[in-house]
Amino acid sequence: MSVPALPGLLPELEVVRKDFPILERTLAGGVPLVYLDSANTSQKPQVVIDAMVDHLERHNANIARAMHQLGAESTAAFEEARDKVAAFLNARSRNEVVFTKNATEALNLLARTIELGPGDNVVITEMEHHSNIVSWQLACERSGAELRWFGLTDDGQLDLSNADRLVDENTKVVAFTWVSNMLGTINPVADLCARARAAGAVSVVDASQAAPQLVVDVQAVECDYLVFTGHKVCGPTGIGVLWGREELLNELPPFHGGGEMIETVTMARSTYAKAPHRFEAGTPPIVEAVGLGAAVEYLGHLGLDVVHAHEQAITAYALEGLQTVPGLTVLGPLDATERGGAISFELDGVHPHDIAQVLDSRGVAVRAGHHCAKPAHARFGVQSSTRMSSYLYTTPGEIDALVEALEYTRSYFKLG
Amino acid sequence: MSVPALPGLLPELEVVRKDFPILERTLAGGVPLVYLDSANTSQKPQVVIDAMVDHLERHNANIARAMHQLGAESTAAFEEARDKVAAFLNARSRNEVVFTKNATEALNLLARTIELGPGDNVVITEMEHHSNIVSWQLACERSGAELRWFGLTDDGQLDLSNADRLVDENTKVVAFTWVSNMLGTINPVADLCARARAAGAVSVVDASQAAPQLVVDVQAVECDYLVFTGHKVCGPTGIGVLWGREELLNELPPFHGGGEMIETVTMARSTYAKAPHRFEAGTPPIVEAVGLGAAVEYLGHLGLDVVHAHEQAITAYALEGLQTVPGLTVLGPLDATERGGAISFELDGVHPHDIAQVLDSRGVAVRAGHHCAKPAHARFGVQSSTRMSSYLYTTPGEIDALVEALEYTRSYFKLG
Amino acid sequence: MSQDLDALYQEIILDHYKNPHGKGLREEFEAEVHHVNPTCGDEVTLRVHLSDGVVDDVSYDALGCSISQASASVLYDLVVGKNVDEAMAIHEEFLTLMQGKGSVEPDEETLEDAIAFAGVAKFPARVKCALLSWMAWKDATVQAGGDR
Amino acid sequence: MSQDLDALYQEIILDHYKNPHGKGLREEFEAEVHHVNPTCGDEVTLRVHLSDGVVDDVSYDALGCSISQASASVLYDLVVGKNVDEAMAIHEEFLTLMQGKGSVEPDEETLEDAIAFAGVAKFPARVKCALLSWMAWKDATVQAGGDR
Ligand SMILES: Cc1ncc(COP(=O)(O)O)c(C=O)c1O
Ligand SMILES: Cc1ncc(COP(=O)(O)O)c(C=O)c1O
Repeated sequence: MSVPALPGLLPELEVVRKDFPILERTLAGGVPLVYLDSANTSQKPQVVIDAMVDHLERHNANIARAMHQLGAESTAAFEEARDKVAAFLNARSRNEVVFTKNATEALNLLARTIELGPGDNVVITEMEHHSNIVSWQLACERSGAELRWFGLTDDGQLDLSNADRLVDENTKVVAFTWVSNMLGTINPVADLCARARAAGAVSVVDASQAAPQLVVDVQAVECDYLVFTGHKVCGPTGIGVLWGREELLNELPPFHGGGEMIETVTMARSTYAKAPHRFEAGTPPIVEAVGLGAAVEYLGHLGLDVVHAHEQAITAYALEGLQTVPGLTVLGPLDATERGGAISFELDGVHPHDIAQVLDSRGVAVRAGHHCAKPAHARFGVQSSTRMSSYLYTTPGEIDALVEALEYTRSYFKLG
Repeated sequence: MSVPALPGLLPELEVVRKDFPILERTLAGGVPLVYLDSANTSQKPQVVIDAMVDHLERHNANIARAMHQLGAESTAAFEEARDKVAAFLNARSRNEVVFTKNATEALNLLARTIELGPGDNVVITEMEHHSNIVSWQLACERSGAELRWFGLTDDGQLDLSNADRLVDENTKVVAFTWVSNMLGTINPVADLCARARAAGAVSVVDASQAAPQLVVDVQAVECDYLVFTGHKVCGPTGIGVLWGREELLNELPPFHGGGEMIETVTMARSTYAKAPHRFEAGTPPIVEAVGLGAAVEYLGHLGLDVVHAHEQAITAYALEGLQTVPGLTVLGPLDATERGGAISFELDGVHPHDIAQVLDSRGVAVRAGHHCAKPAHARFGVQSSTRMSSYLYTTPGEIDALVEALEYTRSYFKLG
Repeated sequence: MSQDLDALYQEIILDHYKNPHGKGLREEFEAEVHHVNPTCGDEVTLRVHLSDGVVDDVSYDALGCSISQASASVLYDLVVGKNVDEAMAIHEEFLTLMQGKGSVEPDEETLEDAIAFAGVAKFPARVKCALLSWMAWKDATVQAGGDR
Repeated sequence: MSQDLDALYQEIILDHYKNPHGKGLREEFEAEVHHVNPTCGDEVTLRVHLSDGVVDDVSYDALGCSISQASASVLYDLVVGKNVDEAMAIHEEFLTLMQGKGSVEPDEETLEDAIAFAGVAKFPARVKCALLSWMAWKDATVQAGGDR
C-alpha cells in the first residue's frame, strides 16, 4: 500500500510498523491484517516482547523478598518499571505509582477504599466505561451514598449545564474518563478536577484511552487519582496502574491483605506498609511490569506528542472517509482535534455484528457491540455500534481498506 | 556435576533441565546458578515462554468482546487455558475456574464476598501465609466476625486437639494451607474439609505450595474453594486461580465491577453474569492464562506423581545433608514423606540474611526472612529463618552445593 | 473470503432476517423472559404460550444481528404447533449443531430451515447470537411449567 | 566471589556485630520507636535521650543480621555526645553513602567506622539492613523534639 502524504503522520511509519510482529500476519484466505481495534487492546512492539522474554529466561525471581542475585535483578527490573511509569505520568514521586491487574482493578481499589457513607455522593458521567460505573454503583450500594452523573449533549460532549448542582458539598468523588472509548470525546480534565477540588471532593481520572495517545501529566491536570491499563499502551495484559497523590494514598486503608503489603503480622492483628506496597498484596505482576516499563519507554522514544499528532491525522482522514459511505452516521464529535482515535458509527440497515463479520472476511478488525459503554449507547438510542480505533501504527491505506470494506458490506447486504 | 543415583529422581533429569533456559545462567564471578528458591517462585520452561511469545506476536487481541479472527483466536486460547486448569484440578466444570491476579487476590476475593457477620467465626491456622491471614483479619474487622486459629505442635503439625471446640456451629469458613510454605508440613486436607462440612462451614484450601508438587484433585479432597498461583507452577506472574464449586460461586455477590462481569448495565443499576465471568471484571490476564495453560500441560506431561516422587527424593536427600552441618536445626517435620519441598532451618551463630548472602556468593539462591509467615516463625520463637526449596529441576548435586556452601558459611563466620 | 461469508449468511438466513416469522409480542402467554448477550448487548424478550403440552405460540421482540434475528424466526417456525417434548428435542438438536464447531451434519428432516445455521457453527463468536432466542425459549418454557 | 563478600563483611563490621557498642535499652529517654524491615522481619527498638540539644544517649535492642546490628553500634558511636544538628548531618551523610550504589566516596573524618559500610551500598538488598537503626534514630529524635 502506498501511503498518501498526510501531514502529521508518524515519521518513518513503515519502519515503526516493523516493530510490531503481528502486523505481518495474514488471516484466513491469505488476507493481510488491518488492525483497527486498538482501543480494545493495542499490539505489542518487539522490544516489549523481548524485554519480557529476557526477564523470564535470565532474571526471573520473586521480588523484594529474595536476597540473591536473581532476586536483586528482578527487583531492580520491577522497580525500574515503576520509575518509568512515574516519568511517563510526570509523577512527583515513584511512591505514587501502584501496580494493579488492569484499569478495572485500579478503579475498584479506589471504590473499595475511599470512605463513603449515607449523605455522601459520587459523581460520574454517562460516557463512562462499565468499570467506572459498576465499581461506583457497588460502592454506593455498600455505603448508602448516592450515585449521580453528568449527562451528554447531542454532539457527545459532557453536559456541564447542571454541574454546580451535581457536584455539591456532599460530593466525595468525581470520577470520569479523560477520553471516551465509545464517542472519542476528550473531556476538560483540568476543569473537572478543579471543580472536584473546589467542592472538597477527590477527582478520579480514567486515563485508559488517554494514556495511549496523549501526553498525560498528572501535575498539569492536578488530579488526585488517575488510572490506566497496560495492554492499551503497547504493554502486556495483567498489569494496570493506579496513580495517586502520595499523601492521599497513605491515608487510604489497605485493599487486599497478603504478602508485601504488611509491616508486621501477628495472628490477632497486623500493621501495614506505606504506598505503593500497601496496595500491592501478593506477588505482583513482575514480568508484566517489565513489559509495561519497556512499553512506556518505547512510547516516550517516539514522543507522545508525535503519537498524538499521528492519531489526529489518521482520525481526521478516517472521519472524512467514513462520511463518504452512504447511510453511515458517526457517533460523537466530528472534529478530529476534539477527539481521540476511537470512532463508533452506525450503518443504516446493517447490524454492527454483521458489519464486523463482513469486514473481518476482508482482514479488517473492528469492534462491534456496546464497547462496555451501554449507558452511552442508550443515551444515543442505539443498542450497539461498530467501532474502528487506530493507533500509532495505523496507515491511511488501512483506513482506505476500511472504507472499501464498508462499501462492500453495503453491497453484500444489498443496500441501494 | 555427576548425579548420584537416587531412587525416585525424575527420569532424564538432565534433559528436563534443558527445558529451563535460566538454569544455564552464570552469576557474578562466573559461578553457576543453584536455584533453591522455587517455593518463592518457580522457573519457567521454554514451552511456557514460547506459548506467550507466540500469542503476543501472532494472536494478540482482547477476548470475548472482539468478533474478528484475532479476537476469536485469543478468546479460544484463553478459554482453552481454563479447560487445561479445570483438567489439572479435576474440576467438574470449566465454569468453576476463575482467573485472578495471584493466589492472594483469590483469597481476598473470597474474604470480600463470603458473607460474614457478628457471631460468625472464621478458622485459620498458625502456619498460614500472610495472604491467608490478613485477608481474613480484614474480613473479620469489617464484619464483626471472630477470627480463630489452629495452633501448631512442636514438630510443626497442626494441633487438632481442640478442633471440635474451634470449629463450631458458628463457623462460616475454615481456611488453611495444604502444604506450609515455611515448615513444609502437608496438612490432612480431606479431613479438614470434612470437618468444615460437618459444621456447615465452607472450606478454603490454599494450594499455592501443593499445586506445584502434588496431585491436586478437588473432587477427591471434597473442598469448597481452592486457590493457587501461576508463578509457582512454572507459569508466569500476573495470574492465579480461584476454583470453587459452581453452585457456591454463583451464590457469591460480585467482587469487582467492570467489563465482562455484567449482564446489563444502566446508570442506575446493573445485573451480573454467572461464574466464572462474574469474578473476572476487566481485561483478564490473557497472555498469562496462555502461559499458565502451557505450564499445567507441561506438568501434566511430566506427571504430577513423578514430580512428587522427585520432590520427595530430593527432600529426603536434602534433610540428610543439612543435618550433617553442625549447629543446623530444621524447622518442621523431619520425615520427607510427610512434607513438601520447602525446608526452613536455623544455623547457630549466623543470621539468615548473612547465610543467604554467603550462599549467594557461591551461586546458591535461597530465601532468608519470615517467608510471609511471621506467626509460624513466632510460634517457634524465631524471627526469621533460611529456606531452601527445590523443584522438579533440582539435582542432588545442587543439594551438595548447598551443604558445602553452608559449611563455607560457618568457616567464613569463624564458627568452630 | 466471501465463500466463508456465504457459508455464514445463507440465503435462508438473510430471508428470515428480512422477513421474520412470528415477530412481535402477543398477549397470550404463561411466561416471559428477557435474555441478553452480555458481550454485544443483543437482546430478546420472549413469551411462550402453552396449552395441553403443546407450544401454542412463541412471540418475541428482538434487537440484534441478522443471525440472532433469523434464528428467532426459525425457532418460531420449528416449535410452534409441536408438543413440548418434541420441541425440546429439536432444541437439543439445534444446540448440538451450534456447539459442534462445524463438524455436526444437520438433519433436514427435523431442523428444516435451521440447517442453514450449520455454517454459523464455524464462527465461535456468532454461536451465541444464534442461540440467544433458543436459550430464552427454553428458559421461558421451563418457567411456564412446560418441562414437566 | 569472596572478594565481594569481604567488601561487604569488613572486619570493622564483624567486630561491631560481635561486640556491639551501647546495646540495651536504658531508662532515660524522651522518645522510643520500634521499626521493622517488613521484607525480612528485622526489628529494632530504639530510645533517644536528648538534653540541651545534645544527643545524650541512644539505647537500643535489635534483632537482625550482622549488617543491621553493626550499623546500630556504629550509629551509637557516631551520634552520642554530638549536638543534634551535627548528628543529623552525619545521618544525612550516611544516608547518601548507603543510597549511592557504591559510587559515593565516604569521608572518614565524619563517618569514622561507618566508612566500612561503603561496601554494603553495592548490595541493594542489604542497604535496608544498614539503615534500619538510623531511620529509627531519626524518627525518635524528631519525636523527642530534637529537630527544632
Ligand atoms: C502457601 C502460600 N499461600 C499464598 C501465597 C501467595 O501467592 P501469591 O504471592 O502469588 O499471591 C504463597 C506464596 O507466596 C504461598 O506460599
Ligand atoms: C475508558 C476505559 N476505561 C477502562 C477500561 C478498562 O480497562 P481494563 O479492561 O484493562 O481494566 C477501558 C478498556 O477496556 C476503557 O476503554
